[in-house]
Amino acid sequence: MNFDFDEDQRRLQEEVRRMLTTHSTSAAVRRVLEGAATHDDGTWQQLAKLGALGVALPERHGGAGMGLLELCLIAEEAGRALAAVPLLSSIYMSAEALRLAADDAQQGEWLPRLASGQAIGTAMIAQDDQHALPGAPAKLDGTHLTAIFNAVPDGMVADVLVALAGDALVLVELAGKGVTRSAQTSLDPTRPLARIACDTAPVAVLAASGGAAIAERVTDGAAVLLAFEQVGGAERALYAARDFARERIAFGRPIGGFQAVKHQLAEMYTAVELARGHAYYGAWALATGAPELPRAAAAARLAATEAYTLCAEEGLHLHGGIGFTSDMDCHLHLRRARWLAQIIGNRFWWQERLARELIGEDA
Amino acid sequence: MNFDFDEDQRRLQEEVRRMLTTHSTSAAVRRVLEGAATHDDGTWQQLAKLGALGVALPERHGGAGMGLLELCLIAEEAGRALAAVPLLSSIYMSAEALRLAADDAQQGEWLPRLASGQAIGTAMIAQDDQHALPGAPAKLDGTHLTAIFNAVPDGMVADVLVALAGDALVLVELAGKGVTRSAQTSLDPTRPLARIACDTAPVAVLAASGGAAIAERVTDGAAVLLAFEQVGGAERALYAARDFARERIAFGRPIGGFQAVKHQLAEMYTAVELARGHAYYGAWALATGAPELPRAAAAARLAATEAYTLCAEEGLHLHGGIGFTSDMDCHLHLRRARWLAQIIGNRFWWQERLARELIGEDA
Amino acid sequence: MDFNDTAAEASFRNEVRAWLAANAAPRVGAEDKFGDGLDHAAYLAAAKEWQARKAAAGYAAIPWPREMGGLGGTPAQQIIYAQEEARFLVPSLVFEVSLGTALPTVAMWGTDEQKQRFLAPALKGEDIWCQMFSEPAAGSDLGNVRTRAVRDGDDGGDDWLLTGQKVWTSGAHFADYGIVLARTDWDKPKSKGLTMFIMDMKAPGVEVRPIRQATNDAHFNEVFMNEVRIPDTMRLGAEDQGWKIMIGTLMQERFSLGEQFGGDLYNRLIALAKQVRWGGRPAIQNDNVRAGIVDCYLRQFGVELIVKRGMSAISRGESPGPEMAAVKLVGARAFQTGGALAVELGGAEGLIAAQDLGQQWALPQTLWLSGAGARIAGGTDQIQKNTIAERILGLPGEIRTDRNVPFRDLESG
Amino acid sequence: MDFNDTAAEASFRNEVRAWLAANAAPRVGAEDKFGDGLDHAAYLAAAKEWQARKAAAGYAAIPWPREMGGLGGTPAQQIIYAQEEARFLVPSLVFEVSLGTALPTVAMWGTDEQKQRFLAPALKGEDIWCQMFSEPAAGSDLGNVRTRAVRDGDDGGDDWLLTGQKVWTSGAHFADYGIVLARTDWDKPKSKGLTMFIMDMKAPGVEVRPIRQATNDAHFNEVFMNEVRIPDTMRLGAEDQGWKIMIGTLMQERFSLGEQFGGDLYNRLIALAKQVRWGGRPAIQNDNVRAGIVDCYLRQFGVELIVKRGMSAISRGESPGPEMAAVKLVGARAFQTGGALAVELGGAEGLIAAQDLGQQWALPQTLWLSGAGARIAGGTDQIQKNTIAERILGLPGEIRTDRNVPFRDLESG
Repeated sequence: MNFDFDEDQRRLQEEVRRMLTTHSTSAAVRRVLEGAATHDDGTWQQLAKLGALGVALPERHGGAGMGLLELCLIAEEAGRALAAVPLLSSIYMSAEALRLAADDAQQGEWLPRLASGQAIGTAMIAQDDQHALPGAPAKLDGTHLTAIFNAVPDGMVADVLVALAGDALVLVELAGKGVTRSAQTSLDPTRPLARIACDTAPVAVLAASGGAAIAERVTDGAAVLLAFEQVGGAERALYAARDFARERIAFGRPIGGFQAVKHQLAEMYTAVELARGHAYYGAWALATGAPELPRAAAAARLAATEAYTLCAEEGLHLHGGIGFTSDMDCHLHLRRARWLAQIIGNRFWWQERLARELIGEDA
Repeated sequence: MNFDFDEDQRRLQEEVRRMLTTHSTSAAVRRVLEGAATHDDGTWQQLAKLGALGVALPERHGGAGMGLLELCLIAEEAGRALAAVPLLSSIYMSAEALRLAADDAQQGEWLPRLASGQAIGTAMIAQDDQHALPGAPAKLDGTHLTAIFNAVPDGMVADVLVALAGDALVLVELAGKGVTRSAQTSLDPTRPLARIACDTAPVAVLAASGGAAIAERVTDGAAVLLAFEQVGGAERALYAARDFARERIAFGRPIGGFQAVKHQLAEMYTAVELARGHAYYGAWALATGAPELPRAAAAARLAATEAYTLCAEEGLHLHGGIGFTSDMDCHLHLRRARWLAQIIGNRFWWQERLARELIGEDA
Repeated sequence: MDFNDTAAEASFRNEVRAWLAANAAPRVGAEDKFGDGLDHAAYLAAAKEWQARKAAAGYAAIPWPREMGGLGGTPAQQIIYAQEEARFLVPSLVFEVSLGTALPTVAMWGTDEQKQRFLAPALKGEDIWCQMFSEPAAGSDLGNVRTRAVRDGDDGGDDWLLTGQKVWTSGAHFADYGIVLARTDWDKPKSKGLTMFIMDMKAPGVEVRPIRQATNDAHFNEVFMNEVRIPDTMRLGAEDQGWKIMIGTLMQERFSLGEQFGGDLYNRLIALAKQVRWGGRPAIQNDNVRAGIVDCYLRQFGVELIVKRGMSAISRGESPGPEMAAVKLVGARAFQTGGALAVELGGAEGLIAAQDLGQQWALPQTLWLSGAGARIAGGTDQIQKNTIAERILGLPGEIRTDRNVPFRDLESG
Repeated sequence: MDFNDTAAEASFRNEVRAWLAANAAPRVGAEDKFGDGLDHAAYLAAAKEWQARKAAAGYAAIPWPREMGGLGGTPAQQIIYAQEEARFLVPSLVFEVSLGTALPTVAMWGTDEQKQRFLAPALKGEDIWCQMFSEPAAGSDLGNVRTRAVRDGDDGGDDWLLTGQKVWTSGAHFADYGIVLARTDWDKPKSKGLTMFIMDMKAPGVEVRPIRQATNDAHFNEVFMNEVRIPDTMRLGAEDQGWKIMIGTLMQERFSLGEQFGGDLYNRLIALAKQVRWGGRPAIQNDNVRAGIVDCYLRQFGVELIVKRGMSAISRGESPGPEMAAVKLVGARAFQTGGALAVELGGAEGLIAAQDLGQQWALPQTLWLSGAGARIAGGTDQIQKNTIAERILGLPGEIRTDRNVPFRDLESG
């Protein structure tokens, strides 16, 4: 039994972390926050250069042929760096859907471009079915799709969209005919959203049937990968607050010496460790294709959502007034934690999924 | 606007508190805990003597003719004193049901005996319908009742039982024909439970119809009165922990000087104040017959359950190891808090009741 | 016990209601706000005009004696007025600090000359006031004030020169005057050696810079003072009395803060949960959502009930005490929790900002983010809990290493 | 990353499983316990017999060298053995302290003579050990030890006389020996001047009294010592080294504690929630119940996952550190919360004790009450959080007023 990543994996993680420290700076993230860019393309290209985008993709399609464990560690670092990049949409969701559903020619057409960062993908295949806006369920007519999608992550910058229509998985080129899109202001502007309407838009069919099962598998994988992003972000927020508490003086001593502050930080640490345990278990289930994946993925997502929410909220609070200024990064965590918590279905949806798994009920 | 009890009411409360301090001692409560008695009869007779049992009952039936506000304050003191007496079963439930449903003759027969403490009543009229054991719903055949009731509070010592059968409210003399009963060990032995089986037992019909509405009103009233018991108990547990924290020395100073202890006590205080606010509002709604009673009662019960649970659990914890010994009263609060939280339906039932009220749905 | 007005209260309420109906438009929709579409200057002018009208009717400072421009009313009447005004569309926030804390402080500690000069114009809305206590190094540790006030000239002239920086000053960019706390004696311990002044916000050497908050709003300011000249006649209270004056002001503030923490966010949650669909069914059918709504109600209405008990104490002539710390603690957390729940309801689509999702989402989204600020402004959760533990429960204060040390010797940070 | 055994681990597991199958009955029902119906003496005898059998097979102390009675195995093998043993009905708890902490301490600090004399008989189950650190005034403040050990005679004889009181001693009523911490020098500060001894629990002057817990159980004892004579050869480690030895012992304990905090209470909750009916429907259909089950799973299985990461560290030859404090913090709270939820499921009928409600309620009801104790034993929540804050996060320790003061001058309490 060895419930940890190996040394090669840790070295790769270190390398990604170093790169992100250099490139995914607060200034780079804030360019996206302020609306000056759809994403942090500098960091994105660096990730591509390191082979991080294609780390889990086959070598023959431009990937590194390593695996999903490595992608988990890259996700953790991206989360830690608050990277404003389309990893979820382009890699965890669309590249994975293509890898699992598409034929070799389709993979050959798109995976090299996604792995190299030349193209960006997004996907609307999560099963949460939670709607605040009126939409139109995806309808496939042969090779033409009609649908209205809201809150599509990176929808304005994406080149292709993978969608689930009934039991079919299809790929839409977003520059093509019948597609109109408009930005939807995001509560985390560093992770933008869009409305995409397809009106009998031509599609490539990736899987005419069995698409729902693949979508479910991809969504579970995304839940694990997002959990790593959340763990990375949570840990960053935790240690930022810890560092602040060691330096900030009140009543003649560092506030980190006050037990209320110490214990709050201890609770945050504990939440992160719990989340890390579930995330690792999810990574194992994902990488080995274990039948435990649905429950492990849901648990990873729930524990990580709890940890990041706690660390973002309480990390900001421990900074006091300055933590609520725009200049500090605390609110970036608050926004990102919320975004990550809801983007493929909120905690209530994942809680119900985990409950069904534990109880042994069918959906 | 005057959102507080008046001076006469406070004087009565003081008097009851003084009496309970003398009579409802830890030793008296523990006699019941150890099974040496079904209830603390000394305290019960003292409450009768002070007129506390009949405080809300009409003077012509042996009551004091005051009101439910006074009964709320007596309940608070009983809760504070951990009194091992059948207030809920005999007064809040059966006397109130008789007062609201019975004709004058029936009231004249029973209320003086309940008010004087000569007889004890109990009731199975709450609507929670939560069952861990197989029972048999009450079936009325003219003037004969067939039913199996579980977890009847004070069921072994009670002389009469008020039951709801369909829409009828009936009164069963428990020493009579067709009634068998057996004790059910209680998680709070100071508040005992029993199984009562009625096999075509003769009953007096209090209300042939409209009983369900009266039962609902009585249960709401009981929720408010229990909330006062809970607030009293919670406050006692809070201040016991506070006193301990001021005296217990660790690391060279009173543990009450450590911020973790201070802040935990502050959270307990806050929960009690919140509960007190809702309890007062419930008392007002109960005493004035306001249409807000259902929502006010449910809110009072929920907030008080939260406060007493917190104060009992964390109050014990702040005592450290000694708090977990049988000799200390901490576990009496833990047991009582749990008992009060569930006896007329658990927090999930009351939460749903409040939700329906807030949302404006029918049951 | 009676939640309803007494006869006298009811009659005052009717009076107020009639006056308001004659002078302002009633609030119709929950999202209605005064001054939509007005620019900052126009809003300010409207606020001043409204304040003048209130003052003329005697509602500017109800409990104050008539000779000071008040109505000689009761605190309960003040509360009734506030409740009724909330049903109308009137400009708010501009005079909150002026009337809530700054002027009562001047009224309490000012010389006759100061009161004469400042109270009436401020009540009439001619002047706006702000208050400057916090500093970059003086947040929770309120006494850690480094703004220095020195007598002009070695012989101790009649003027003071103030130099330093204040933060979190609400309304500083449009205020005419402010009360400002400065250190006048560095050889005394932290909370001694402080003195309060009245500062002309337009005086040379005063520079106001907005603070951009996490919400992108800029309600607060930094105020930089560079040798701002203040005549000794503008000293408020005695030298070294600054700490005591500030504590009094903050106690004033606490009760008025309490009232901000109620609300009916739970009704917003209900409306949104009925509209949002999970798996084709309204989210309101989910028991977890119902639990969240109930929790929000218990906290928000519970806070109102605690405040109502405080009002009863006021009615009896008592003053509500540190128990208002519990109100702030619960109320601010309820904003953050309830706001977050509302945002969560929408799932992924709930991440779309109200401007693109619908105006019914605006308030909850604001509360989600600003709730984090509400938990800090006016004292963090930790400070509230300290207050409860020490002032109500009688537990020992923190061990202090900075108490009896001359301020100039304290470790800086 | 691999949750499964390596080939070597799998083969060891098979070996163990075969041996257990040949020597013990498998556990069938979740409520099955070894020794139902045995009285205390018979249970003790059975436990000693089982321990002797384990020792003969080499499983009594797997990582110890063969010459000390162990198997020369790995820590991972120790864990595998424990996992497998849990599937069988064997006596437990009797040797927990002996093997878990007392003997490893003797093995670490004892003289050759002490090791020779004590280790082998204890491994074989002939002797049972207990450990005596806590005192009435030394709970969280472990160093506040008042039990005194004085040399017999003014000339500093070869014996010690111990006088004082210990509390929370598990198994003291049936233990043969114990390690006991006593103050030998009152002129040194609190955590200095302490010395560890091996005490014969049957020696004159030792009196053991059971402590009745809130649950009515009496697993723990008070131990009173009245001039108990202990030869200097039974001193464990050097004089004044007692604090260091105790800390080492407690670190040992921490990891073994970790394993107790997993479990599958969530499965119990599921079974009960399927059975209980709310409004005629199984309670499991309520989303709040489902949320509680999920929460219990996240915590209990999460704790197991943290422990598994600790095991991986052990496999790599590292020793798991203070992060086990998080395990204790989360695990003990999960007992209390999950137990309470189970009790709640039954509504009013859930208040009936398991003896009258059904045996499936026994474990959750026990956890509800004993969870309060679990949060205290082995260090309160506050102590765990201090450990995490100081030892992992590097935050400053509490301000201590008792650190450099001779113990005899400290305020008593």
